[in-house]
Amino acid sequence: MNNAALNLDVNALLPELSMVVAAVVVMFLDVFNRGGRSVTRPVLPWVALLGVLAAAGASVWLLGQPVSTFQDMAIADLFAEGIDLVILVATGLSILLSVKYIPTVNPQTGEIYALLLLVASAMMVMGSAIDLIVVFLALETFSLGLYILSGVNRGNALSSEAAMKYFLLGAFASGFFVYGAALIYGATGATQFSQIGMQVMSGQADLNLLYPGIALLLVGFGFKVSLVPFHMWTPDVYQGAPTTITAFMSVATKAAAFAAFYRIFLVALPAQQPVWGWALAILAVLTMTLGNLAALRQTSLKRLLAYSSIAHAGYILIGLTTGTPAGADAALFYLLTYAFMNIGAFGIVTLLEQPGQMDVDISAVRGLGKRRPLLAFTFSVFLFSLAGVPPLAGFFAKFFIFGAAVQGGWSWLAAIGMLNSAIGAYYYLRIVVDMYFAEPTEETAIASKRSYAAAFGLAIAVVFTIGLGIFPNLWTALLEGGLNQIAMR
Amino acid sequence: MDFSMIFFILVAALSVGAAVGVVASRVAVHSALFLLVHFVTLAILYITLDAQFLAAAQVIIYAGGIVILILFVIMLIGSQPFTGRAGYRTWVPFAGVALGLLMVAGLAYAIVQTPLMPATLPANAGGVPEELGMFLYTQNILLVELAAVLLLVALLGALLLAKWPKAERIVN
Amino acid sequence: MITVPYLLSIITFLPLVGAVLVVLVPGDAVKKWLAFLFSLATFAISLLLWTGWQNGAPGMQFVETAPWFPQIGVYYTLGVDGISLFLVLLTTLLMPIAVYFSMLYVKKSIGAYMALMLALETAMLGVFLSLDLVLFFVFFEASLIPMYFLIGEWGGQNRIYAAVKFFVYTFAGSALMVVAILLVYFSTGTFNIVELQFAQIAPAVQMWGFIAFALAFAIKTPLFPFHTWLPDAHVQAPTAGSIILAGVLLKMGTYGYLRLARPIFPQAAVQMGPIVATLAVIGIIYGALVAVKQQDIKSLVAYSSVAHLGYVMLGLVAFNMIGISGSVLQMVNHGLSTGALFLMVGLLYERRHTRMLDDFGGLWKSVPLFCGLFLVVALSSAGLPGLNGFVGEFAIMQGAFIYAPIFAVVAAFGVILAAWYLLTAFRKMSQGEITNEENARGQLKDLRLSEVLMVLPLVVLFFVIGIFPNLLFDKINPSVEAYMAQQSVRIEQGAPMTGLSLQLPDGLALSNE
Amino acid sequence: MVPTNYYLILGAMIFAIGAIGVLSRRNALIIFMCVEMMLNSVNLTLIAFARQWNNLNGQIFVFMIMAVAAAEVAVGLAILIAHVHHSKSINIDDINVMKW
Repeated sequence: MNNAALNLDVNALLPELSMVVAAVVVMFLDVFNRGGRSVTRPVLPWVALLGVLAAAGASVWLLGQPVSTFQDMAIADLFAEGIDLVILVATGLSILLSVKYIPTVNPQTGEIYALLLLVASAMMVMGSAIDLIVVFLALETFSLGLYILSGVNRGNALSSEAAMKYFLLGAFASGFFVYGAALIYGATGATQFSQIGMQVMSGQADLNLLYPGIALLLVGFGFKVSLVPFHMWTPDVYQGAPTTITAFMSVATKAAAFAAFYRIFLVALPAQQPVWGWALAILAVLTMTLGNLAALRQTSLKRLLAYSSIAHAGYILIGLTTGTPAGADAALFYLLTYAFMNIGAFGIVTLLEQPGQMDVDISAVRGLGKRRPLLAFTFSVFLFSLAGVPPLAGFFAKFFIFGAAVQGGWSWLAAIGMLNSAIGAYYYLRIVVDMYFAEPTEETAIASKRSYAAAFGLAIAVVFTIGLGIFPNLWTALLEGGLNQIAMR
Repeated sequence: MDFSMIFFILVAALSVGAAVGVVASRVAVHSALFLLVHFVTLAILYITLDAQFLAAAQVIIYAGGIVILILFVIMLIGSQPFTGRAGYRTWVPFAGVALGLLMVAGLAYAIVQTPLMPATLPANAGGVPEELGMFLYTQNILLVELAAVLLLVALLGALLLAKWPKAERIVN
Repeated sequence: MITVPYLLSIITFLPLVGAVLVVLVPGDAVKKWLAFLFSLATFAISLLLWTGWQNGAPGMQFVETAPWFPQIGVYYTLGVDGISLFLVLLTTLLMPIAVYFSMLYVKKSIGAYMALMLALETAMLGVFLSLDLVLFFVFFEASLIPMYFLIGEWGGQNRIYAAVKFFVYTFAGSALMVVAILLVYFSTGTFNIVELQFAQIAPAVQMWGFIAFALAFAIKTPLFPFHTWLPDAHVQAPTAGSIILAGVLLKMGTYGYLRLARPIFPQAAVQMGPIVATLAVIGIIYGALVAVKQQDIKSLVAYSSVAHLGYVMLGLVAFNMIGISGSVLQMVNHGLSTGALFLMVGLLYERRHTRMLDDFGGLWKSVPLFCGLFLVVALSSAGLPGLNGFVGEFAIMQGAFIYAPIFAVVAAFGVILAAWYLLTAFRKMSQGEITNEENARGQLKDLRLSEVLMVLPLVVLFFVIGIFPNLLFDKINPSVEAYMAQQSVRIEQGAPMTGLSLQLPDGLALSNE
Repeated sequence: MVPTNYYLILGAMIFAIGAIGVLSRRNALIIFMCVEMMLNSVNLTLIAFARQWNNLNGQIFVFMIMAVAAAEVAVGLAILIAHVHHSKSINIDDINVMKW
């Protein structure tokens, strides 16, 4: 047939490919375990990390290249590479935290690291996807991987429960997503974003099918990034999954799903902004407010961070609500800073977890400031940053998001967002209070774990949490100093 | 009313009936058998839509693969009878039904708004595997690659979850 | 004349460098002295601002600027004018005193304490020196973290409650300010505070922006209904924390009002002026009346701060030359007087470990030096003619009288009340017979030389400012004059405000791209 | 020839029946079957649209959904079995779907 269609620009997907290759290498190396003694197992996380670094190198290299596409299915623009870097940061930090932690959860580390890399590569594809089918496949791939990863703690009922619940609700949500995609295809006859956009612009699209399609798409999306009222799985899954996996998915899932939806909304459905803008604004208000209010009452650190991550999804959603490229850039920066501070916070939780325990009670941090001053300091940096206190990265992330909102005429939404961050400050502060001002209890007297790899990861996270707060333009300088990274094709 | 219409209505009725059967059955095995019927009716409808290849795939993958796997799992874990639990909120099923009906009403309303009829009869190209294969393996090669990653993930996952770790076996 | 490049940056960040060094060096004694040296050095360097000052120049001096996040117009810009000069000097002066006091009396983890104090100094100086809205906000919020730890870790019985209340109140207060800052940016295209004084903003935006800014500053100041965090924070804070909190931190609110809320939203500020003035006057009377009833000297001083800052706000709202100049001076005066009061209370507390007035009596007989100094400090705070407090309050009254006589009349009662509660407190403490054994001559030690030296600079300044106020006014007035002139032009030029226009701006989006 | 709308409404009905099943049943296996049914209704919708627009994108999409369903069933049943090992029950309510 038409062989001209086969000009494949593999470069466009180089970072994703490096991840897949790294996953395969990890799987092959894992084979050498079977000889009775585990020969390669200690090396595996570092091999996986090498893959992440290679992919990051490829992403950075692609930043300097002109925008290229892979058969109108995937695109390598600055936005896609930015999302790639966010996901790679999340993956890299999670691997560092996992080095000591994951073997205590499940000895089959080879499969786990390979899965983690494959999941990350699928997420990266999601950031570059410009076709509904690609989005769906990538979404399903990383979702399946995450269902499994949240259940790898075979000895723990909470973990298998989390996997079960996540799987059923995730598959349910996928149904909504794919039905929405089908209706959009029905309305326009196309699955590529740019063609959908052209059909909609030219008025040929059937709006009676398009609007329900957008609504169903939003439901599926809401489940994936845990927007209220589609969030009920989040606390249970975040609590039940192994903590480093929770850390990974709290950031990377959001990055991937938000990236895909920015593209769908900005490229395929820009004309409908007045319709979905309002729907998203209402969702954002609900998500921020309920997430923060629910977090106030939590006593488990992991559940608290889960509700806090729901609230943060609400803040990021504000960027999408505006429907402007500036909003997309702000969200990209938010996701990057969120990767450092949130994975950092979960990283502390992994160090505080007692063997066999999958969670940390909030009272366990009492007096941490006296027993482990450095750990407590690190944790406070992450918490203050999550609260959005300057001069930490979290402040500028919020500043840009709300800036995009004000610029787009959504000042009231920004105001609600800021008030919410004040509520958030209260529960983050509660942990800091316990760490520094409360006397140590017997529970805290038990020594926390020590891991050089995790310490290294946390150090990186802290440096960037502070560094991006003082020099936020480091990031935009990497993206060639310009804003509006999303390519309109 | 021509023959194709009557045929469609009959198959559709059977399909909906089977779907209700899946939801309403008390025992999981019955649900699985209803599901089998449902899948087959859909395959028939695919043929009426000129998607012969997908109809075959439907029978092979869904009816032949998925339902069998489900039945296998039911046999493995045993079909347990319904056990009531204290604290179960009885409004939940009703809320679910109400929500579902609301959804179907809304969707049907939206769908009925514009009558859709294919302008030209398709040249019966879509159903032929050759056309589909060419389209898939030239312009949609990325999808194939992604599907490969998807299946690799599923494989790894099944491996990870099915293999009971040695250390654990000792504990249990 | 010595000219130092990057003088303002050096002044701002020298304490932060000190904070890092204090954490790194070993040994408590070394940490203490290092912290003291750094705060003293900062003070010494800040004196270069005085010597290098161009008298009569109204604009910003020693300006430095560097791109910080130029893509969205955020610059690192520092500068100082007559309005901020004395607040900077006040900060750098009070800090060594507070640090020295802490050297003598703070026992618990001194290194962390000193590092936080120095970090706090950087944040406060940054607030007074920054000429970029974003930079201002970063410093404004950053000051919360060290203060929060200072109260929460080294405070009194109820310290955790007070620390959290302090943090959440002020954080929530400034939450809306972020949105207002963005609104300002997208309607003017600049974050530069000097440029913003000339920018025109649509009336509807002005109203929202003013409310958001004024709310943040009203909580910080604190203005009457937003003051409830202050007594808690003051009573619980360690002495040095109280000195800094009252002396400098509260000024960030009034300074912010003067530097930002008033000039950026002139019409809205004029319209809302009577409301703010009313709150200020209520604060004056309420603060004084509550102070009269206090048993705890520290909480008495805390409520007196509510009253005193009411005067400052009143002078700012009056918005005439004399009112604003008086307010600027009064900010400095309040910092000196109240700082000194907290210092005296702290010295007494370290001796007796109580602050209840009933526990004292007849102290004049046992510790005359302390009582003499305390009397001078109290009189300065009460506004006795010849001392510093009088000059500022008098100027503010004049300004308020021009604005609306009723405010001046009511506020004048506050002066009488201030004299009443301060002198009552003094009488209960020092006069009469010694009723409590522990206050006896042999039991209670009078001030040592080092302690007198701590208070002395402040007392000297009371007299200097009280007798030669023009030393300060000479530098304050040109800036205030220019500020006034340029503001009145703007109010005339701007679109008329018709009623309370509180609808959201529509055509705001993308107006500057 | 049957109009496309008829297929679409049939698809919507099956989708809703599946959703009702997910929300109201408590047996994890039956919920899983309902999810599969929902995916199938989407397949029907897509094929109908593919005929309507006379292009193959819809059919490719269906093919991919089938691949996903196959992968999902493998993973899902593995998770289910792992869960049953722990809880000895497949009542969905044991894992509290509606819990906040």
